Amino acid sequence: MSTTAIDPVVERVGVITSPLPVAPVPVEDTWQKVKLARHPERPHTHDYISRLFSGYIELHGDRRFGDDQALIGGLACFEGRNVVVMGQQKGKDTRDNIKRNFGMPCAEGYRKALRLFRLGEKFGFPIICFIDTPGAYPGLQSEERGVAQAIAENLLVLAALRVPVIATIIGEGGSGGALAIGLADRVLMLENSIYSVASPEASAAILWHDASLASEAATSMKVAAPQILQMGLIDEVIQEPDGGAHTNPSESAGLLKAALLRNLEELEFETGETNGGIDGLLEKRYWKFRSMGAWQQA
Amino acid sequence: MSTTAIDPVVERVGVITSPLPVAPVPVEDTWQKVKLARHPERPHTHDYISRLFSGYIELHGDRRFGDDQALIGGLACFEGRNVVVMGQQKGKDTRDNIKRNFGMPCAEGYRKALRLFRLGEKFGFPIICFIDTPGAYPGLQSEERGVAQAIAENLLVLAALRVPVIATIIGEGGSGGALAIGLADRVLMLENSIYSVASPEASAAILWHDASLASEAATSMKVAAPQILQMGLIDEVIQEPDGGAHTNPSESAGLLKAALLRNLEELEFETGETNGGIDGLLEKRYWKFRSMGAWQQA
Amino acid sequence: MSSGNLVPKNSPDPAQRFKSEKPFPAQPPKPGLDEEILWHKCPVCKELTFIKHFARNLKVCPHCNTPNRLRWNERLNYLLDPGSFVELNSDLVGADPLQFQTRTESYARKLQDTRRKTGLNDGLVSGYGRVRGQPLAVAVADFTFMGASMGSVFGEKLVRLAEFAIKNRLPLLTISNSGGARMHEGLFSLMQMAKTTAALAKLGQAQLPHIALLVDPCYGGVTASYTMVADVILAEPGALIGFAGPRVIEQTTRQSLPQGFQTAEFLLDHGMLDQVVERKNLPSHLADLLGLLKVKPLTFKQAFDFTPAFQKSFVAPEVGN
Amino acid sequence: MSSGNLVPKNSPDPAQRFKSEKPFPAQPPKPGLDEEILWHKCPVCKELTFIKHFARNLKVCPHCNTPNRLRWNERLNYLLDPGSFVELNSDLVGADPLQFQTRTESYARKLQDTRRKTGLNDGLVSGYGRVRGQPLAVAVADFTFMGASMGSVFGEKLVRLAEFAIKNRLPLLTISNSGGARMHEGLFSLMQMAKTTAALAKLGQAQLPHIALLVDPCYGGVTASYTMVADVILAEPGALIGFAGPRVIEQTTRQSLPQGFQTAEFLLDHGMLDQVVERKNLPSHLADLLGLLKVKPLTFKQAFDFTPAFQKSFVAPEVGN
Ligand SMILES: [Zn+2]
Ligand SMILES: [Zn+2]
Repeated sequence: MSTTAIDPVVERVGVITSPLPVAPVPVEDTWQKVKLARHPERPHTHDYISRLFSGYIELHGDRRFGDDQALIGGLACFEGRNVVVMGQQKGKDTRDNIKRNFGMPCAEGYRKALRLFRLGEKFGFPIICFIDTPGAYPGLQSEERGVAQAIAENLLVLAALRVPVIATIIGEGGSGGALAIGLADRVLMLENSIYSVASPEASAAILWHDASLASEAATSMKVAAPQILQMGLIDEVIQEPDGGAHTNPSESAGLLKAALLRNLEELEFETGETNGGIDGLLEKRYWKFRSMGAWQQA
Repeated sequence: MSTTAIDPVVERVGVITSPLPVAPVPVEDTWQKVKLARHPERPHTHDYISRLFSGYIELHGDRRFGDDQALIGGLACFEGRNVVVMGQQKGKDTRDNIKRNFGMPCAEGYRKALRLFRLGEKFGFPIICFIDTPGAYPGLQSEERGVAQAIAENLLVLAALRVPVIATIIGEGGSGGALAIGLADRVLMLENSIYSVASPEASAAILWHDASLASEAATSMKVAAPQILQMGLIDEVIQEPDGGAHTNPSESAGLLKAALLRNLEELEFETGETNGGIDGLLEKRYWKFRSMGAWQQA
Repeated sequence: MSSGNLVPKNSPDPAQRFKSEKPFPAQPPKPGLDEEILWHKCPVCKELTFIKHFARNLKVCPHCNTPNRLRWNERLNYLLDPGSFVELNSDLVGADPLQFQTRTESYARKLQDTRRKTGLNDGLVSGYGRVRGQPLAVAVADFTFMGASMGSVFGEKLVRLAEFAIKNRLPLLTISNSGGARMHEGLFSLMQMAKTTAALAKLGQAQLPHIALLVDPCYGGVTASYTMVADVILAEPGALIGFAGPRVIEQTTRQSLPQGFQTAEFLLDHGMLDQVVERKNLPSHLADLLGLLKVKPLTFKQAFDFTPAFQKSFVAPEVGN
Repeated sequence: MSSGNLVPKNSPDPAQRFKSEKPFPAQPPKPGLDEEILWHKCPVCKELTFIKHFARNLKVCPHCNTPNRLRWNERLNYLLDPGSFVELNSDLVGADPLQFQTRTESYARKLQDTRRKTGLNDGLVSGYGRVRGQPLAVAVADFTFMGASMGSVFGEKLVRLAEFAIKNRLPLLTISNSGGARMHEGLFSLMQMAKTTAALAKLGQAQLPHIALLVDPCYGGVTASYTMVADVILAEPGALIGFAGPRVIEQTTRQSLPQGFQTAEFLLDHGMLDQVVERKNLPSHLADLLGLLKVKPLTFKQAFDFTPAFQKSFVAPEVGN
């Protein structure tokens, strides 16, 4: 770089994540996690909303085009405080899954989320997101109405949203469709959930043009919660009952609730006026994601 | 009203418009104005943009659904300052009118306007709106995508938009479809333009179930610029060349430009930091519309 | 609004919209009147219901579940805690700013007639009260007053109520049905859209929630202003809600409209509403919503705890029927 | 991004996307190489064009008007004032955080090979320069580097550039084509969407404009993050732009896709783009846009008038070809 009066700024960037090598995991173990994360009886967003929150009132619609049933949300009370809660919603059975589009939202789903973000911000309510999606819906209508734009706008808005945001991956966290409600002050993962840049099948198709190599892709990409924690990309792994969340949904909900409450209380403390307030929160949120990456100088 | 600890506030409202009776105008005179306002050769939004502004770059799309050709807008330079300019666009001929939907925007047109409002606000650019529409498009798709919501949201956003806004009715100003870009710090009207709660035909249909009584409706509703100025609902009437704007578009543009510049300079002065700033501007904008109405105590 | 000439569900002739609706006597109800009309005939399914059962069912047809139109006082009776409503600004009346007069019609005379027939000074009643104990500011439109069209008085009362809510840190509930803007006040009516929405922008800046309840029918300037920017938008089942009325759309576009077009359920599908709520569930639902929308509960509580006179101020409402 | 597996227009085999593109020699261009390849065959219309005419036409096919893909340096050569480009952070290279290794593939080796073949350290080149005299920060993706997929280096360079723009009060131009997120860095790649968009939120708070130019092809995480929230979004004619690639959509939904699906013109119709701009008009168009997006010109002018060293800092670019 040539000497210049322009301040290159970048010299001052020093807190970059330099993850330790994450130990490889056998393919079978990773695939076991993927199967657990997708287990049909695994509790979904609404199961946790009804167990963790009181007085949940679902709100509908993006006020622009439609009401996407693959992403639900509304107002609720969480341990004495009003919050906005939302998440992708997978179906309980085939019929419900068709209604829910298998938890794959379209543009209007993410715009409903955006409306709820703004509602929470307006009234100072924390935002609680549950992530459980293979990804945003890859379909004609989804493209026509700009699902990419909708995801991008959510990221932009979340980056500066003036209330605490907590996201928990409760099952599958796939691609930008997960991140669109996952740019949060705290990102938690249930023990048997997965989080990945693309679904294992899509990753395998992209990497090797062969979706059947999904288990290998998932293993190479290190999609399991403990590995992601070790890479420094999430804040906490929440324990599940032995055998997975579906074996004891109520115990699982209890563990999730405790983790949410603890994190929320910490964020509330941090945003207290003597501790940096909302501006401090936003600065921390910025640096949290700003620091994610791994590279070296040539 | 019963005595109560609740402060009724309303006692302090005292600047309500109490318009003087506006002298009646013969039906023929009003209808002549309506015909001039709708004259096919009358300059439309784009004519004024190209004559009054330099370097106009049209921006497209609402980033949600579509690009409504009935409402155009973009960035331009107005006498040395960057501005956002927009307006409903009627067609030059039948083919163009079909493309422009006769100047009747759908929801996506108003959402494009909203995006442009926000763009101007972000960069501190004044907003210049040209109103020329019989009204928002009354159609199936328009309703499906919430044209009412789109208009309402524009009103909400304009009411608090942190840049100066000037709207000029250059031809027809019909219904909420006009007002959606007309909640402005200054509202001007060209001499032969009309502004009404509904188009004369629609008004007659509503009032007497007979659209052929449009001229009578227009007359009773006092839709001509000088009458509206007298009622205190607009700020200024801009002179047109003899015979109407279409007889000499360049003279008409010159008169419009002078009026816009004067009003913009006044607003810029008012929003100077020693003169109340943007907060002062918003307070004035609020009271401007807050004061519109006529009633009596029973 | 051009959309004012809607076809109300219960009156196929649009000219009907300025006349009082069937379910409500043209005169304010007198004692004994209910007894004279023993049966209610549903305008939708044509079934008869014994009038007392009908009233007990909140004027929802027990056969087809259609919620019938309510007058302002019926609605508040069904919704608010008994005796909690206090009306504000009831003395405002229209002023005929255009001196609207044609060969056949005088706005001044029409106003006078309508005031006498409806017992109201205009189509919007505003005040404050409680739902299940929770205080709120409330405005309710009465369709019998010139189709609850929005003119200067409607707008002014709503804005004053919003300002009242800000001053007293109250949430705001608006219950709207309307044919649109009041033509007889011309551009003054259009400006009420700007005025009311601007007032709600202020309410929002004060972090106070606005809940809008849309009831059948709701069109034009009312839909395209304060209602559709509410924080939470509710509607009664089957309510017709839109910008332009179906007849205008069909005439303008020659499109044939789908079954269920512009019903509350249609709007819910298209993302414009939060919920469709049955009349009988409204009080509890509103109370739940108000509970969830409370901001900074201590500040809010203080505003009331420290104004004990407020408690006493909830006097018996001027609600008949 | 699941959408990474798009079908680039010019290479029907998706596996091609990690190989270098036809129009560009696999090795960095050497002197005399152009003379050896005398004719360019258009991948769309198959017509031949004499290579010097083709280059003079900015690599737009004179027969069918298709803009061919450009390498980063060609693009900047066509766009920026000669000698005005200064590269920043060119020394960042990928770090293989997952130690991505399968039976057939090692990310570390692939990175090394690609660096050697492309002469680049990663798929995004960032720096500053001038368009028709107007200074700006600029980032340009190079599809020959693993499909310009967005991994840690791409994200970091873009964020540093945004921060650089904020510090120096410069507008930002991003020129993006990308297959999506870089799979080999797993979740690190996904997080670059959050990171880059958050940096652009800061740029916006600093009232500095971001203009995004989308060129063929642009998919996945790049479309769903920083590009689509730009203040002004431009695209080259015919560029394919989307979230998911057409093959994924067809396989997942069994929908047949309409003619022109996901072209720049399709996106313009659907309200997602501001303008489709021909390559030859880009410099003047960008200069006009930058002129119109200038905020508080005095402050802006100051930032440059008072840093005369800036003028000198525009050194000859490291641009070959
Ligand atoms: Zn019935
Ligand atoms: Zn060709």
